Amino acid sequence: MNIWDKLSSIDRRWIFLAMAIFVSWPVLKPLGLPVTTTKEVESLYSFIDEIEDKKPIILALDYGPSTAPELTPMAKAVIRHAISKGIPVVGVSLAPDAPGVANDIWKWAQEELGAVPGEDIAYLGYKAGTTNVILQMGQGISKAFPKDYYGNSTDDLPIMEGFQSLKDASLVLGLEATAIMDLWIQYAGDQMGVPVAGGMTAVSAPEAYVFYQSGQIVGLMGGMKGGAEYELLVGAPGNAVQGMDAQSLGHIVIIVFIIFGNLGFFLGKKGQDVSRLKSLRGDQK
Amino acid sequence: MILNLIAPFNTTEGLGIWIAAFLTLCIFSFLYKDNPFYKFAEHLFVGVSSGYYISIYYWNTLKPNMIDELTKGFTALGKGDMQKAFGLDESGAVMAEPHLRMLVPLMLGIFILLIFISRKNAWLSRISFAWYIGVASGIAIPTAMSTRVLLQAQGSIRDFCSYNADCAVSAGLEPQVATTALWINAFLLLIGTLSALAYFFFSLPSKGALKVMNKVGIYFLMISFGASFGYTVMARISLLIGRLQFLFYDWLGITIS
Amino acid sequence: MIFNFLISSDAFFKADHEVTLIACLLFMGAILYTLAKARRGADLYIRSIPGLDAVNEAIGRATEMGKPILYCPGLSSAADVATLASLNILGRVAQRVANYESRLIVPHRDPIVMTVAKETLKDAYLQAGKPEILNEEDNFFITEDQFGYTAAVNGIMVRERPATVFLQGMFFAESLLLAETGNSIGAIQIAGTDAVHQLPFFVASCDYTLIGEELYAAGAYLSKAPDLMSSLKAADLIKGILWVLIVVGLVLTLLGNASIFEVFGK
Amino acid sequence: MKTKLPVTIAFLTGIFMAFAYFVERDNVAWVRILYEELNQNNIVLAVFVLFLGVGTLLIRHAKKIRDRNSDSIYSWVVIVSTLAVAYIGLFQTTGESIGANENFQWIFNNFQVPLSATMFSLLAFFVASAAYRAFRARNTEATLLLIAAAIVMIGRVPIGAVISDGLNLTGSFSLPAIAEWILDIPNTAAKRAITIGIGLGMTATAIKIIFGIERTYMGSGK
Repeated sequence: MNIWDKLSSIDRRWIFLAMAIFVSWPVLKPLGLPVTTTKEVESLYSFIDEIEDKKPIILALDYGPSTAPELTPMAKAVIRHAISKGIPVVGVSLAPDAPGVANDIWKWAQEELGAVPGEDIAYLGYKAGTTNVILQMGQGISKAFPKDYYGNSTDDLPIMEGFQSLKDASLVLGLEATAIMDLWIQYAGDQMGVPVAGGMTAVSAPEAYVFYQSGQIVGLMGGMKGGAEYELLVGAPGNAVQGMDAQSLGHIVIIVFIIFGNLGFFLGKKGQDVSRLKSLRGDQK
Repeated sequence: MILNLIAPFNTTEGLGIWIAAFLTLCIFSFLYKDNPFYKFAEHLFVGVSSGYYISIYYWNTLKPNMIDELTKGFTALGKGDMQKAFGLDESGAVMAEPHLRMLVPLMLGIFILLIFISRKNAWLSRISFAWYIGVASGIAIPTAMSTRVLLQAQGSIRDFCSYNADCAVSAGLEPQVATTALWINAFLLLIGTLSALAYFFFSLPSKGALKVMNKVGIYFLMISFGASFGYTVMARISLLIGRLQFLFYDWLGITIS
Repeated sequence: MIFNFLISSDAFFKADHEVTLIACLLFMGAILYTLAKARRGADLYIRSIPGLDAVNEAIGRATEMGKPILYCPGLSSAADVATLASLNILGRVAQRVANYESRLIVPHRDPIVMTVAKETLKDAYLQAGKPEILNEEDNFFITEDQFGYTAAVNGIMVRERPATVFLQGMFFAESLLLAETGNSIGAIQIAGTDAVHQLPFFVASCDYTLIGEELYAAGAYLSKAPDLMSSLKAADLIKGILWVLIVVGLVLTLLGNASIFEVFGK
Repeated sequence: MKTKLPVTIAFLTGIFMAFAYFVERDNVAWVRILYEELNQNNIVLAVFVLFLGVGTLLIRHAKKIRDRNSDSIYSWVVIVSTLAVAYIGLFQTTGESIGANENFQWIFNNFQVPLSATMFSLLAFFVASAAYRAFRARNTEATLLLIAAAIVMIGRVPIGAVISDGLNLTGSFSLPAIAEWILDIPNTAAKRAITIGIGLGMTATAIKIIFGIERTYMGSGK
């Protein structure tokens, strides 16, 4: 087996090790590469910036701890922006593992931004039933969420004054790790006519481009990069901006291994290929 | 880089961090190979999450939406107020609060749990499934048709309409002046959609013009898959960064100068 | 008095939803028509789907190696179309597995799906004439937690070492965790999902992948049952109409006419 | 009876929900309230479904312990942790809200969060090994996959801009711009086609469920 064949069949554990080393390094010692902003995030920023009548933003925190590194920076940056503009933020969750994460963000908003619970911000907690909950919120917020997460009656919160139904919201911002985004778009956006925007994990974001392009959502943040962009737009760089260096190195590790794989494939024994992919149509015939 | 103290062991918070760090490492060990630590963490995960969901579902859904409603309903019934008990106001109009009407989902719920108790009556659970799935299907028919089919079809010619002043005005879109590049993009987008759509025709054999279109469709699909994959890598690394930030900053107490 | 609530004031129906309604009704008609035709025994053609041609080979391989087959029906509920499609495929796969007398492991995230799958399996083994070899313990619920489920299924993969892995249905971010672990144990993997953003990972990690609608077509393809064929045919019909409408709409918009464009929005 | 009753129920609930979509529900109180109530019922049913699941989980592991399975220690882990967390969540919560239950939050933050997040973060490694194996220029399709992935991967992180500057690629030809173009145009085109197909498939299945043609949800359907 010559070097090219070896390059073509590296044990996956070497790849894992390389990944661990090159992602850890900038986490310990940031490199400070520049971050650019994209139009999807800018249009969300300017949409929120131009909300005038102080109608609340519904912040749908539909993600659990597993995707928090990507989505929590977005939540924090948007809350920071809204609070600074005096726009109330009402949080809801349609994913069962979301409340723990949301609770931490709400504590942060009170401590860091001085947001007053019940007035500037409210968190209504989790409710099972996804589609059904959205539809119910359209009929009345307190019908879906009679009490907030902390046990207060939703209708008694000052923030809810003049805010009966989902239709009264100035924006629904869905922070999503799953297909719940589609539901917000279908029901809150298309059916009730509320502006919808998305903050999504980088996995789900490409799918939502369709909706951005067709005008069904007003803005889109994708992955940690989206969060980093919003952090920069609000002028408060945080964890997401910090993580961008590690992103770059991680990507380079993968590219390098892809190059190894291709070198091995072309220069090794008759283009020996260790992958067993038959899906790619060329192989299927 | 300054090395601070490792998280303390003897406070609730510190203990929590140690537990979290231990479990993090247990899961990471799977990358090398399966081992008792991973196996332990895996089973613990199943148990903890089950207990977690039971609690969350109970407090956030079952209690406020069913138990509290039924309690109110029975209280009204005890006072002899039949109308209120079933969620009707004085005029007989249906109130939003269902009260004893929640007996219907309670019954359906019990049907589901009959599977445990009685094999003979387990078929009753089908009624609950039918209810559950019927409601979901009914909602899905018009919404899937509208959002996923019609609006997407509209999206595929949207650009053309806004590039044409007459069309834009009559459709209420904002007219745009399109450059050649924008026109090319709009056509590429449409060709891609139509050819990829043709790939999903199952009724016709892939021959002639359809074969060419299928081929183009597959090319678009592959570019799209590659792009999604590449885009996703970011997300995956973000998650790892999140865990590393936890291990380095919170557990080992490293601070960045 | 009790019928007070029946009295309405303004418009009963929503404005601007008529096209959706017509499209739904048209679709219903098309399905019922093709169904009637299919039940009368009309021969309905369906193009080949390579991933499905490999099903027999994949099951046979597991039998030869004396290893089990893992079938993951996705992570969504029974109300999800992908899950129903997956259960249809499970029925077919189970029949063949029963014929080969291999072991079939089916872990679940949704309790309803588990209950339904139990019936599906019983039925399949009965039809294969081997109800006695069905082990109901191999069809089980793990947890509703997404990653708890994934951790457990990965554990099963590395310990039971299935020779063939089916990942059919709705998947979320765990798709690659499952598919890569399956790949690492050298299993033949046949995946299929309508989760658009998970397709790339299955394409990259599995031997065969059913893309989007191919998943729905799979049940029909494997069984040729009229009930399943009918909707596939009807969907093709609507797709054809839509395809033509988009092209006509394009021509009209270029001429400055927005009528088709507006029709799509209603 | 065992088939007809469920099929009838699916038909009635389904037809009503589809019908209610087209009704201006703000004007028609009875439709609105029935619609809400059916929604509400489904929310509550989800809880019973969970009970069913956890019940079977506990029974399965209890059986393993009874059978003295060699792995019964792990079954103990499952049973004890389920019951302990459920106990803390259900019985140590005072008042109306679980948000105020500190012990429960502690368990969430220190067990559920790290397990879930770490499991998820394994993807960073798996994505690398999958890319290494899959992205080889074997044929046209695989090459397109490879090129699109590589451009987007580099174009979406800060270093992409740095590399572009180094290669003197600017404006629409910089890597971030090309990456965005790929996401906006070919990617959207393909996704849109898949979405339309799926939409039709979803509608078709839902229609068949309502008319009792699709009975998979009843198991064998007999």
